[in-house]
Parts: sequence; C-alpha cells; structure tokens
Amino acid sequence: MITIHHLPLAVRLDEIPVVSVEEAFACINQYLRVGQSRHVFHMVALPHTDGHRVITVLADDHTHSVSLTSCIVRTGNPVPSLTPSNAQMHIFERDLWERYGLEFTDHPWCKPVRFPVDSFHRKGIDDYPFFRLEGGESHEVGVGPIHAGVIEPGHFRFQCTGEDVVHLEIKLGYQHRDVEGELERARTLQRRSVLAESIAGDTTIGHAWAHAMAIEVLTEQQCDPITEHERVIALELERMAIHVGDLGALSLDVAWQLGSSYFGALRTPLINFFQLWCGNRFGKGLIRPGRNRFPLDEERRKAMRLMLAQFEKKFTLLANEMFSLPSVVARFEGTGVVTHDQVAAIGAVGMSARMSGLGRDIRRSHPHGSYRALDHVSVIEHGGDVLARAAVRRREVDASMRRIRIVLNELSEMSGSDAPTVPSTFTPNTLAISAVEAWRGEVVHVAVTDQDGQIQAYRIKDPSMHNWFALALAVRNNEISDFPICNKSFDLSYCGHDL
Amino acid sequence: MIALVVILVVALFFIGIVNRTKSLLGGRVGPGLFQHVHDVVRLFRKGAVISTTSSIVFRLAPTISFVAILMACTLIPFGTQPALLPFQYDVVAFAYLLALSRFVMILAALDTGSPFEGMGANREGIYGMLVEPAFFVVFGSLAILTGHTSFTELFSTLHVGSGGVSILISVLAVYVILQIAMIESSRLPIDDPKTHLELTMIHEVMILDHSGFDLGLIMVSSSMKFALFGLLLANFHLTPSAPLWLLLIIAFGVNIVFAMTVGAIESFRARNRMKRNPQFILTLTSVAVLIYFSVLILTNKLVL
Amino acid sequence: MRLTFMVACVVSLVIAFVTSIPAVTVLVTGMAWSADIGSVTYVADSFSAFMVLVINTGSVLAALYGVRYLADDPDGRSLTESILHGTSFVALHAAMIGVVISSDLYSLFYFWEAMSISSFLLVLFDARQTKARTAAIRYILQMHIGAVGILVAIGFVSSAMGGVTYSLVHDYAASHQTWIVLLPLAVAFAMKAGLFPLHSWLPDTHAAAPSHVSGLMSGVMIKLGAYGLIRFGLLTDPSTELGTVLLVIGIATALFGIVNAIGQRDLKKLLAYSSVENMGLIVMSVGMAFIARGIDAPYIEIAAWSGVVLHILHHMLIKAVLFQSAGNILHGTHTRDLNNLGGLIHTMPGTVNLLLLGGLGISALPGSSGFVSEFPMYISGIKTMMMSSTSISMLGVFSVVTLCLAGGFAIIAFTKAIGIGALGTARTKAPLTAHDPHWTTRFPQWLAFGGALFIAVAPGMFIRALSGVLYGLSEKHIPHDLLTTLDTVGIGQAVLIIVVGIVWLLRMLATRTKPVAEGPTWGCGFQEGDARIQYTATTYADSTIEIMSPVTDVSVSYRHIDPADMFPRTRSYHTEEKDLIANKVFDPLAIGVERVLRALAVLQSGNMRSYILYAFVFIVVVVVLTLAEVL
Amino acid sequence: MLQSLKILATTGRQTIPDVTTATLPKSYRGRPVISDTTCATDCTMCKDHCPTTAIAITDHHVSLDLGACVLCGECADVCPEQKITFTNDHQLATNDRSALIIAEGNVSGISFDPNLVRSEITSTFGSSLKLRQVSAGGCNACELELNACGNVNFDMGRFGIEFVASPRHADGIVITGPISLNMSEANQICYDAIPHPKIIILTGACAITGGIFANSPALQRAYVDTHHVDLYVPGCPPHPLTFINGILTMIRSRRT
Repeated sequence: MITIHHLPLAVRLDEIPVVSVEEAFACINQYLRVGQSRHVFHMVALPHTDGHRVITVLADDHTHSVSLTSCIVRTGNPVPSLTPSNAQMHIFERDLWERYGLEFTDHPWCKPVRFPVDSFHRKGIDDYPFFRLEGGESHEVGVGPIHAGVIEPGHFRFQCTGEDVVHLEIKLGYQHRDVEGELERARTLQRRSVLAESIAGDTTIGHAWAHAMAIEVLTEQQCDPITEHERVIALELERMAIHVGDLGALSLDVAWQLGSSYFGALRTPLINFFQLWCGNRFGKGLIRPGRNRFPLDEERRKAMRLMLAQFEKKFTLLANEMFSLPSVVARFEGTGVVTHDQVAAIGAVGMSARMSGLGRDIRRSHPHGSYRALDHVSVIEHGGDVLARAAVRRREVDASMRRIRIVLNELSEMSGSDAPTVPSTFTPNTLAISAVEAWRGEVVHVAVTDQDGQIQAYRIKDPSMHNWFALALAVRNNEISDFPICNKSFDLSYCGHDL
Repeated sequence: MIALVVILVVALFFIGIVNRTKSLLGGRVGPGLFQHVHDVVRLFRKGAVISTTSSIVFRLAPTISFVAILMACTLIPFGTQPALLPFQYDVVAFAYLLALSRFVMILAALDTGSPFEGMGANREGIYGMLVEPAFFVVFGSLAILTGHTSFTELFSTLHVGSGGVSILISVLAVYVILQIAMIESSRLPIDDPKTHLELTMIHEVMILDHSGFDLGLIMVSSSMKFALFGLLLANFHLTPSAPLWLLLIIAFGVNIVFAMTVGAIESFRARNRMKRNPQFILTLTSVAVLIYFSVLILTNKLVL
Repeated sequence: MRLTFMVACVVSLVIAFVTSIPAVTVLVTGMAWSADIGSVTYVADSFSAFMVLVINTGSVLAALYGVRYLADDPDGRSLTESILHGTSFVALHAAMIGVVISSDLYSLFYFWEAMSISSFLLVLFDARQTKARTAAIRYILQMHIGAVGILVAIGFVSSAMGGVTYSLVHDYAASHQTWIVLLPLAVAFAMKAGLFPLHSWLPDTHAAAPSHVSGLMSGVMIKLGAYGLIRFGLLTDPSTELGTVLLVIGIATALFGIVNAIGQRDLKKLLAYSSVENMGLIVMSVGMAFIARGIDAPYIEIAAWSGVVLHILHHMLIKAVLFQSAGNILHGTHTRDLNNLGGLIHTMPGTVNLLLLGGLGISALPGSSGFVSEFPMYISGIKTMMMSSTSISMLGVFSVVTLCLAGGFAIIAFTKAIGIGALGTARTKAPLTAHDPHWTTRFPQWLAFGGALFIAVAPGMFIRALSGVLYGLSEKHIPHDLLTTLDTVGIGQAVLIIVVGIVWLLRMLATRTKPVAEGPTWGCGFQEGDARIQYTATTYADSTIEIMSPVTDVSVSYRHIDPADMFPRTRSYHTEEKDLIANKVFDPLAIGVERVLRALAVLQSGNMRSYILYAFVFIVVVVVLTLAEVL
Repeated sequence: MLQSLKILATTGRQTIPDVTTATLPKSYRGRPVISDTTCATDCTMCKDHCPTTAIAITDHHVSLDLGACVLCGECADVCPEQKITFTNDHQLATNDRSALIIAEGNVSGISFDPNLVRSEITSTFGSSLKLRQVSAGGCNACELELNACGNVNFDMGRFGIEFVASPRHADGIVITGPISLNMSEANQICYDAIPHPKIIILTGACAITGGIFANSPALQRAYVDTHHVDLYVPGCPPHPLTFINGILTMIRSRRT
C-alpha cells in the first residue's frame, strides 16, 4: 500500500503496489478497521492482460493522507467480497460487477448500479431484482422514473404496510449518458471542461474544480493564489445557493408557502451573481484548468459584498422563522433518522455524514487550493433527522458567507500573475486524484493516463454514490408521506450517480 | 334558487381569491382571478387518455360526484330565501351527498390500480369518516338552539345577532364549519393541493389518472364544494331584515373573507404530518361537543 | 343436486305463497290472524305478518339463487347430502315462519330449535372443509346456550303462572321483576341477532355456509333475534332503561361490526361483519323507540320504528344481492380472499355491477334504499337530541354519531370490498380466468335490487303500506309531516338518479368529438406494470385498524429489519384478523374449561385400585360429614 | 405570525413585472452574433475549440447552430478576428429549427414563425397551459431553471402556465437532457399518457441536438426525430426568461 499526503496527487501507475487479491482485501479490511476516520475514496479497474487491475483508493481524515493498493482480478474467477465486513464497499463492488463482470462470491446485494451502455451483463433498465416482502399482504409503491415535480429520474420501490415503509430500494441509472466515456474520448481541454461542468449542473463548480485540479496535477501546473481564492468563493457561493434553494424546497414539501416563496427568492441573487460574474447562472464556463476565465474584479467584489449584506439580513429573518415555526419543526423533527452508526457503516460523506455527527469534510481532511491556508471548521449536527439536515444547511450558509467575506478581503490585497498555459497531453502512465468538498460532499475525480499521455480512464465519484444508501435507510420505518421531505433534505444527485 | 346562483357565481372566483391571496402573501403576481375558469374551459376542450386497467366506474365517478355536489347545493338556503329542495332533516342528506361523492371518487381511484391513488383513496376514506361526527354534532346543536331541522328553517331564524344566539356559539360553529370545509376540500393543514407529490397528497392524487372533460368536471365539483361551504358560512351572517342587495353583498363578502382566510392559512403554516391528521380532526369533534354543551346551557337544558 | 334443490325451491315457493296470503290480509285489514292447531294457538299480528313477508321474500330469493348456485357447484354431492340440504332449507323457511307466529314460549322454543338445527345442517354443506365443520359446531353450541335462555324463561313463567303464552309472559313481567324473564330470553335473541359481544359465531358461520344460505341467514334469520327482542320488549311494557340498554348494545354492535368488517380480507366475512353492524343499527333504533315510549315522545318513536322496519327490509334485500354476488365470485375464482382478487369488473362485469349497486346501498348512500332506511333513524336521533332532558339528549347525540361513524366506516369497508376485490388489476391468476355465471343466478339479485330501488324512491309508500305494522308496534299513527319528509327524500333520490343520467348523457355528447386514447395507468413512466403495486386488502385496512386498535385484533407475523442490517434477506409479512371477543374472551374461556376437565381426567386412570380408593375416600368423607352433622 | 408579516414587509414583491421586456446584465452570454468580417485563411480555431458541434465553416463562412451551442463562449475567446461575440439577448426560443442556425452577419434576434404554430395550440392553450416535464439524461441545470420559472421572481404561473404531476393533466411535454437510452421508453410512455391536443417542447442544447453529449453511445434520440416539435428552447441551461418568453410567444401568436 502506498500512502500519499495532500491532494490533489499524481502517482505513477507502477508505484502503486500490485498484490494478490487476498492480500489486497486483507489490507483494505485492516485499513478500514481503524474506524470512522477512514473510508473508501474510490475503486477503479483498469483493463489488464488477463483481467482487471483493481486500484482501491482509501482516505484517512486524521492524517490527511490517501492510500492506494491494487490487485489483479482475473475474469471469470470469483473473488471474496469486502461488503460483508465493510458495507461502504458495496456500491464499488457492484459497479465492478456490472461494468466488467467481476464476480464476488459473497456479495449480499449484487445488483445493477446504473445500467451503463457498456455494461458487461447487458441488462435492460427494467430488469432489476427488488427486495420484496413475501406473502401478498403488503404492497409496493413504485415512484419514478418520472416524478411529480421537475426533478431528475430515478425509481424508488417502497415495501409498505399501509402508510408505513418497511424498506426502500432505489434503482438509478436513467440519467446515464456515459460522461466518463465522453471524457476519455474528448481531445480538447474546452470539451473536457464543458463535460466536467455537465456532470451535475447543481455542482458545476465542484466538478469543474475537481476536474481542473486533476488536469493541473497531470500537467504539473500550478494556479496562482488569486485563482484559487476565486474558486473558493465560487464553491462557497454554489453551496449557499443550493442550500438556500433546498431550504425553500423543504418548505414547499411541507406546504409552508412563506418559506418556499422567500427562500426561492433568496436563491436568485446568489445565482444571479454568478450570471454577473461569468455570464451563466450556474457558473458554467468559469473554471478551466490553470485559470478562471472571468476575473472577480473590484467592481464585482463590491457588488458581491452588497448582495451578501442584503441577503444576510433577509436570510437570518426567514431562517429564524423556519426553525421556530411549530408546524414546520414538527414535520422535520424525528423524521428520516439515520443514526451515526449507520452513516459510518455505509461510508456517507459530506453533509449527509455531518448531519449525524460524522465530521467528514474534505476542506478539513484533505484541503485543496486556498483551503490549505484556511483553518476550516466543519458544521456538525447530531440529530440525523430532517431537522438536522436542514440545520446543517442553514449553518453552512452562514459559514460560507463568513468564508466568502474573509476571502474577498484577502483578494483585494493580492496581485495576480499570468495564467499558465496548460498543454493538452499529460504525464504518461500516471494516476491523478483530486477531491473537492462540494455542497453535497466529496467530489473525487480519478484520471489515468496511458503511455502516450492520453487519458485512458477517467472515473468520477459524486458524493451521491455513497449517500443514496443513507436515504434508503432514512425512510425505513417512516411514513411514506414523509419520503419527499427525506429525499429533499438529502437532495442527492441522480446524474452524478448515473454519470 | 338564488342560493344556487350565488354558489355558482362564488364557485367562479373562490379558488381565484384563495390563489390571489396566496400570491400576494408569497410576494408574487400570481395567476388571475379566473385562471381556474380558464383551466376548466381548456379541459372541456381537450381529449382524454383512459387507462386500460380502468372500467366504467372510473368514467362514471366524476359525473356522479358532480351531481352529488350539485344536489347538495340545492339544499342550502340563502338567508330567508328557501333552498331549491328544502325538507326536514336535509342536513343528513347534505352530509351523505358529500359522502356519495367521496365514495365514487374512492372507487374510481382504486379502479386505476395505481398505488398512489389507492393511498389517496385510503386517506380520503378515513378523514371523511372522522370529520362527520363534528358536522352532525354542530348541526344537531344548532337544531336544538333553533328548534328547526332543515337548513332553510334553521337559517331563517339563526344568524349572528339573532336573539339568544351567543356570539361564542356562532364563532365556534363558524370555526368548525370552516375546518370541515378545509378538510372536505383537501386544503391545509390536512392536505395540500400545491405540493404535487404523489406520496403526500390526498385528493389530488386520487385524480392523477383523470383527464379531459372528466377532470374538468372534478375541478368544477371541487370549486362548487368550496362555494357550498362558503354559502353555509355566509348564512350565519344573513340578517332577514336586510334588503336583498345588502344580503348579496354580505354573502359575497363572507365568501371573499373565507377565501382570503384559506389563502392566509395556507401561506403561514405547514401541513400536518399524515399520522397527526386523525388527531387533528378529532379535536374538531371536541369543539363540536363544546358547542353542544354551550347550547344546552343556553337553552337551560343542562340539568346536572 | 340441482333437481333436489329445485324441489326444495318449489316447496319453499309454495310455503311462501300459502303464508303470504294471510300475511298480506293481516296487513291490509289490520286484523290479526290466528289459528288453533291441536292445542297450540298461532297468532299473527301485523308485525308477525310483516316478518312473514320478509322471511318469504328472503327465502324465495335464496331458493331461486340456490338452484343455479348449486348447479355450478364444483364438488360432487351424494344424493343423501343433496336431500338433506334441500330438506334443511325448507325446514329453515318453515321454522322461521313458525317462530314469528308462535304465541307461547313452548312453540317458540321448538321452532327456535328447529331453526337452529336446520341452519346448522345448511352450514354443514361444505363439511369436508375443517373450517366449515368447526364453524358449524361452534354455531350449534352457541345457539344452544341461547336456547337454554328460552328454557329458563319457560321455567320461571310456567312455574309462576302455570302457562307460557305470551299474555302470561306479559302478566308475569308486570307482577314480577321484569328482567328475570327478559334477560334469559334476551340472551337467546341477542345470540341469534349477533349482538356484541355474542356475535362471534356469526362471521365464521356466514363465511362457511354456501352463499345462498349466508344470504338467507344474514338477511332474514338473524333478524328474528331482533324480532324476539322487539316482541318481548313490547310485552314487558318497555321503559327508558330497557331502551337505553338496547341503544348502548346496538351502538357497540354497530361500531364493532363495521370496524371489524374493514379488517377482513375474506369477502364473506366482511359482509358478515357488516350484518353485525346492521343488526346493531336496528337494535339501536329499537332502543330509541323504547326510550321514546318511556318519555312519551310519539314522533321519535314512530320515526325509530320506521327506521327499524325499513332497515329490516332494506338489509334483507341488499344483503341477498351482496352475498349472492360474493357467491358468484367464489364460484368464479374459487377464493374469497380479497388479496387474491382484483380486476373482476373486466371478467365478471355482471356480478360486479350488482356488487357495486349493493355496496352503494349497504353504505347507505343517497340514491339507495340504505339512505331512506337510515334517514328515519337520523330523525329519531336528532329529535332526541332536541329533547329537554340532558341525559336523553346525549343519547340522541350518541345515536347520531354512531350512525354517521358507521356510515363513514361502511364507506371504507365497501370501497375495500369493491375496490380491492373487483377493481384495479388482478393480484393472482384466479380473477383472470373467472367469468360470470349463468344469468339466472343474477335474476334473484336483480329482483332483490329492484325491490331495494323501489324502497329507495318510494319510502313513503312503504311506510303507508306498513302503517298497520307501525301502529301495532307503537300504538300511534304516523305523523303527516314524517310521511311528507320521507316522500321528499324518495323524490330527491329519484331526482338524483335522473340527474346523474342527464349529466352522463351531456358528458357523452360533449366528449363525442374529442379524441380518446387508451393507455396504461400512469405509473410515473415505469415500464414493468405489476399487480404488487396496488393496495392490498390488508394494507387498505391498515390505517383504520391502527386508529381503532382497541376494538380489533390483528396479529402480525413479520421479522423486523434490524437497523444495522443494510442488505436484508427476503422475509414474509403475514397478518391474521381475529375476532377480539372470540380470541380474547371465548377462546381462553374454552381453553380454561378444557384445562379443568383435563385436570379432572387424571382421576380417570383406568386402574381398578384407584377406583376402589375413590370409593373409600368417598365413604370416609360421607361418614365424617354425617358425624359432623353437616349432611 | 408577526414574524411572518415582518418577512413580508422586508422582502416584498419580488416578481419581474414584465418578462417580455426584461433584460439581463451585459455579462450574460446570450444570443451569439457572427460578424461578416472575413476570416484569416484556413483558420478553424472557433470550430476546433467548440466543445460541441455547433460551429460549421462552409466556404469560409462561419455559422453557429444554437441548437447545439452550450453558450460557453470559448469560440469568442479564441477567434483572432473577434468575429464571434455573445450578446445578452435571452429571447432565443423558436418553433423553427432553421432559425436557430445563426449565419454570418445575422444580427437580428431569433425569429419565430407564427404560421408554424398549430391552430389548436392558440385556441386551447391561450390562457391555460399545463406541462409535464421529462428529465432524460441531462445534468439537472435545466431542471433547476425550469423550477426557477415558477418561483417568485419569474412567476410563470401568472400566465396560467404550470408544471403538473400527472401527464394526464398536462397539455404538453417538456424534455430536458439528451434522452438517454435508459430514459427513452419512460419518455415515450409519458408522451403517450398526455391527452390530445399536446405539444412538445425541447429545452436546452442537450434536448435539441444532444448538445455536449451528442455523440455518446448511451443516447436514444429516435423520439425527437419522429415527432413534431412545437418549441425549441436553446441554452445550457436556458434562462427562465428564455423559456417563459418562448412559450408566451407561442401561445399568443397570431397567424398572418
């Protein structure tokens, strides 16, 4: 196992040790046994002469380090599964099973993940083995792929006894459009960047930054501090915008009109600032490898300070009302609880972990860019219910606002330098990992180059990969009518998961 | 006759006022007063898609439901002007006509074989059942108070300010009827017509599969139901001595206030958790019982 | 099979014809009929005559249905079985008539026993099934507990008065404690009427009996329990107290019955519990009439009696429709479990149409006979609320609240029966291969429904025709405005039906030119349609059962998913609906008795020496007791 | 309650009064304009740097297909002649696919052809239009913007235009995303579930041409090719104003 401190990192493929399957799995088990400070970052398989080379990326939050190990899994040669001992591995193993046909002898839940176009099993999207209650007395409720609201497609299958949900299983894959494949096939930086911005439109900045960092590290380029600072502002602004929007959406789902209207209205100036800054309300087109295309000049900084001042006043008023209104709090409190143990077991990340007392935050554990210099303090709640998730959002909006103001002040005292020119070929035979704490949690991009310096594999992990399972657990033994607020309180990405 | 006309006119703009109020309190311009009418006209012009799972029950239900509401309208008087079809104990018929409308809509929902509609149907059945005791206790109490048992006679003697009617009873009765109207019309805090989520709705989810003309008919029925309760509330305020034009103004005024109240309630609070609804509705029954005892005291009948 | 029952049907028709003529004469002339056969006098006053007509109608409907129903019977029956069944049917019909024309307790007891035994034999029709056997045996046992009540009453009356004619019963009640004679009789009648808490035989028996018999038992036989309560209640000069007791029992029965109806997934059990509810409403109304008589409120009394009479008629007709529909479904699909049904409206439209109309009727919705029969009950309830005494007024509140709650619950129960059983998509293969039985099975159903519809649109006419019955019950004339109200209700119902027709035609006209497409039910764009994504009979009842958990008994067998279990293995979810009283009171009682007997059985060792020991112990005890001068 | 009223008072009415005349800041990248200055010989910089296939160069004439353009502005950045510029014009929706192809020297706005609008649209949906949105493989940005159409600021509901839950209640389908293979059947089911007359609106570059994902093997775009499209709303994502104005133009159009 090779251990590297600080992200983003680039490591030569031959530096990653190749051990036997048993050894690798024992090693991973050993690593994860330490506890909640460690979790799996990603699992990537590369084609190998007689099978696949599976590279596992593990992260340690305390030591700010990332460890890699790899093993060769031969096709048609079943290997033991890590899932029974570490539930958080389930999604990665399912992905390997689905994509490459790797077989696991004792995986308890070996089911399709996203029905990709290049799937090994060539299964159609309507072929999914749901968990079921036998006996013909309970009933199922299937929601989706087309939901009632204007949201992305996914299918939720509830096992119900009347109004109570016994079990929820989530089937995704409808949004699959092969972004990873397109990123591997792309030949220009522009196309790559636009693709990265289109991984998940609500996390444009997060993914664009993670992608830019991966490319930067593969081309050994450094961004200047102004660029890094501006990216922090963009990322925190995105976080604020989404959190405010989601607080509005939560209000709508409990039919509190005042909240839904005015949180909705409060989101507008935030994303309109992106429009003023870079011409697009979601920050599309802003971040490119090595540079930001649109400077945050003095005039815009001034506009931003003004906007934030007005925003803060209204937001505080409205948020206070929300968290003190009995009819709203009654709906949130105790609804959709995911316990600390569950969150830790499934390896939840980001705010889905922080709402239940698990302080998983890349900005603190593996700081990138300007975050290295900023001593970040994570917002942590302990309830694990909808109220805790709403509270995390509210407090993170405040925290982001403070962060932006600090960075804005530092920015006005900095002077810039020319942006580096980023070449379109990369260091050969290298694996690059970058991670960004986007509003949902850690966005991890893994890029692997071949001997020609072209990208042979590009793997993206949206935090939703881990967190969808938290939603499934949240709904267990809850009322089915509370599902929408549970779902909205997590607000997970379908396209980020389906890619 | 005049009552029916008033109900039809109120039905035209009632939902419009609710939505205008909500828009105003939500800081937006919002749809026009007659958007609801436009929506219905559009539906009457449209074709339909009918589920292959469904049967004649599904097609017939909106018609029966509409007629049931229409018949309920013929029982409501306008102040001292009698209703179209008044008879003794028409209060019972009123409640049962609403129940008929509910029964057929529940069957239509189950006819589609959709889990959401089953869910809505189930909820509608339970809440509809729970709300009835409150209705009967209130009108029974008013019958004790006035000695009359049909809407027409009841309201010809009963109105706020009529001799012997304490303000308390009127206020409580108006409160209970308002809440019943909100529950029957699937509004906050029991149900929310705007959430648009299959899993949380009651009434809206039952009509998920209806389209075209039938859907239009359902929308007409639900506005008429609102107007029906609106006129019921207005009747508390129609003094027999006043001239007709004044009565009309009062009736429309009460309906406008009612609609605005609905809009305001829906703006400033969240809806109940589903499992809290039965409790909420039963609270209504206890208020009704309170009215009953107040009436007993008022009529010197309470002998302990 | 078919032939033997046809003979039974003809005999039944003859009985009906022969007995109906004097019954109608009694009703028209208002003169009681009486005849001495041997030393026994049989009397039919207007109420008896009314009951004779009810019995005849119910029996004829059942007989007509039975002919075809048995022809479609899948199991082969021996000739003996067939003859036994046919004979029992005729015997039941005759026994029921006997019960209502008896004028002394002895003949009442004989006919009562004949009725119990013949209906027991009818229930035993499916004796090859253990469930049917158990149900039948429980039934006959419980009926005999009731019969003991009549014997006790005979004992009291005959020892005191030297005879047991009804007039002597009246004299006895007037001169002694009324309850001494009334209580044992009431146990017998309440048992037969299926009143809470003595109802527990009823659902099982109705479910086990062949459908024409279930319809007859539910529609007619259990009404004789109410008949007995009314007859003897009136004999003992009813008081407000007696009325209150009946009212409370009626309320308990009605609410318990309908709540448990919702819980059932066996279609026939659901209908049976609904019969319990309706018996509750009838008895409640009887109680109301007695109360009214006690406080001298003639309007309320007449209204309550109108409710009783109309409800007996309505329930007899509608239950025939419903049980016969259930029979058709059972024959078509070979299951009564609603969880296995669904979508029947596409494969058995004829049957389901009747089920729908029956469901509207039994839920007492406007446009049906149920509405007009509950309407006078509401009148009496609201009128009672308006009485000056607080306690009486509150009884009115209770009855009105019961009526509206029962109505609300009935909507849930029957939307479940129809919606889960007949609408939606099929949950198993059974409904897919079903088809309507021969139209002749539906003939008696339409006949019954036609009658019910007639009541629905012309209740005033019925009440006028039955004014003699009401006079006999209350000794008062019907107030004119009650008739007017009922007439208006009838006209209103007719108008409702006509307006529905008109609006439907207008709708057809308006949508004639509009494009109509067909497609699957909107399931959020999900491709694989699945019958599992529908409410089941169990889950549809879930919320109601949860709210009403104190009066229901549903056991759930299900292993919960552990919070730490991320990837649960397949497990089953199973519920069982039981009767609260049977499960929590009678069964433990029976088990306790059995345990005591079994403990005593230890003495029965089979060893000669122990018997000698017992004899010795006995002698010693006797000697000791004699010495102590106890004996 | 008092708190609520305070919120009302401090925030007040947020709605843009007139969406048809509303303008966006200069920095907004809206409708591109290609000037008719001649290009340097054999320069294909704009085409090469375009992340999608929006730019075509035929006979040294540059044209830009707004149906494929993601409005990233990279072409404007790289063009040595500054031939391509982006205006802040947001009125981009049209019912005429060819109007989306911007030729050199075309400085006027995107044209809308009222004669192509089916008569049942204007007669039935003039003051009430309910839409069912289908999200088919996009990145969720279009969905967020469509949601924003109904918020307090843009308030699409005031025109009687709303998104509804059930296609049975809808009058048209709004498709976002490039239509992934996995979503194609659900999309068809949804369309079939809408009663006649019904309209189709393609929203975003992805829906119109596949946009950035046009060449992905995971798409199934037969639906778009086989159905008559009533409105194209280009952009990545389209601004709420683009969407609302597009629909208003369509339902208010009068044939000439």
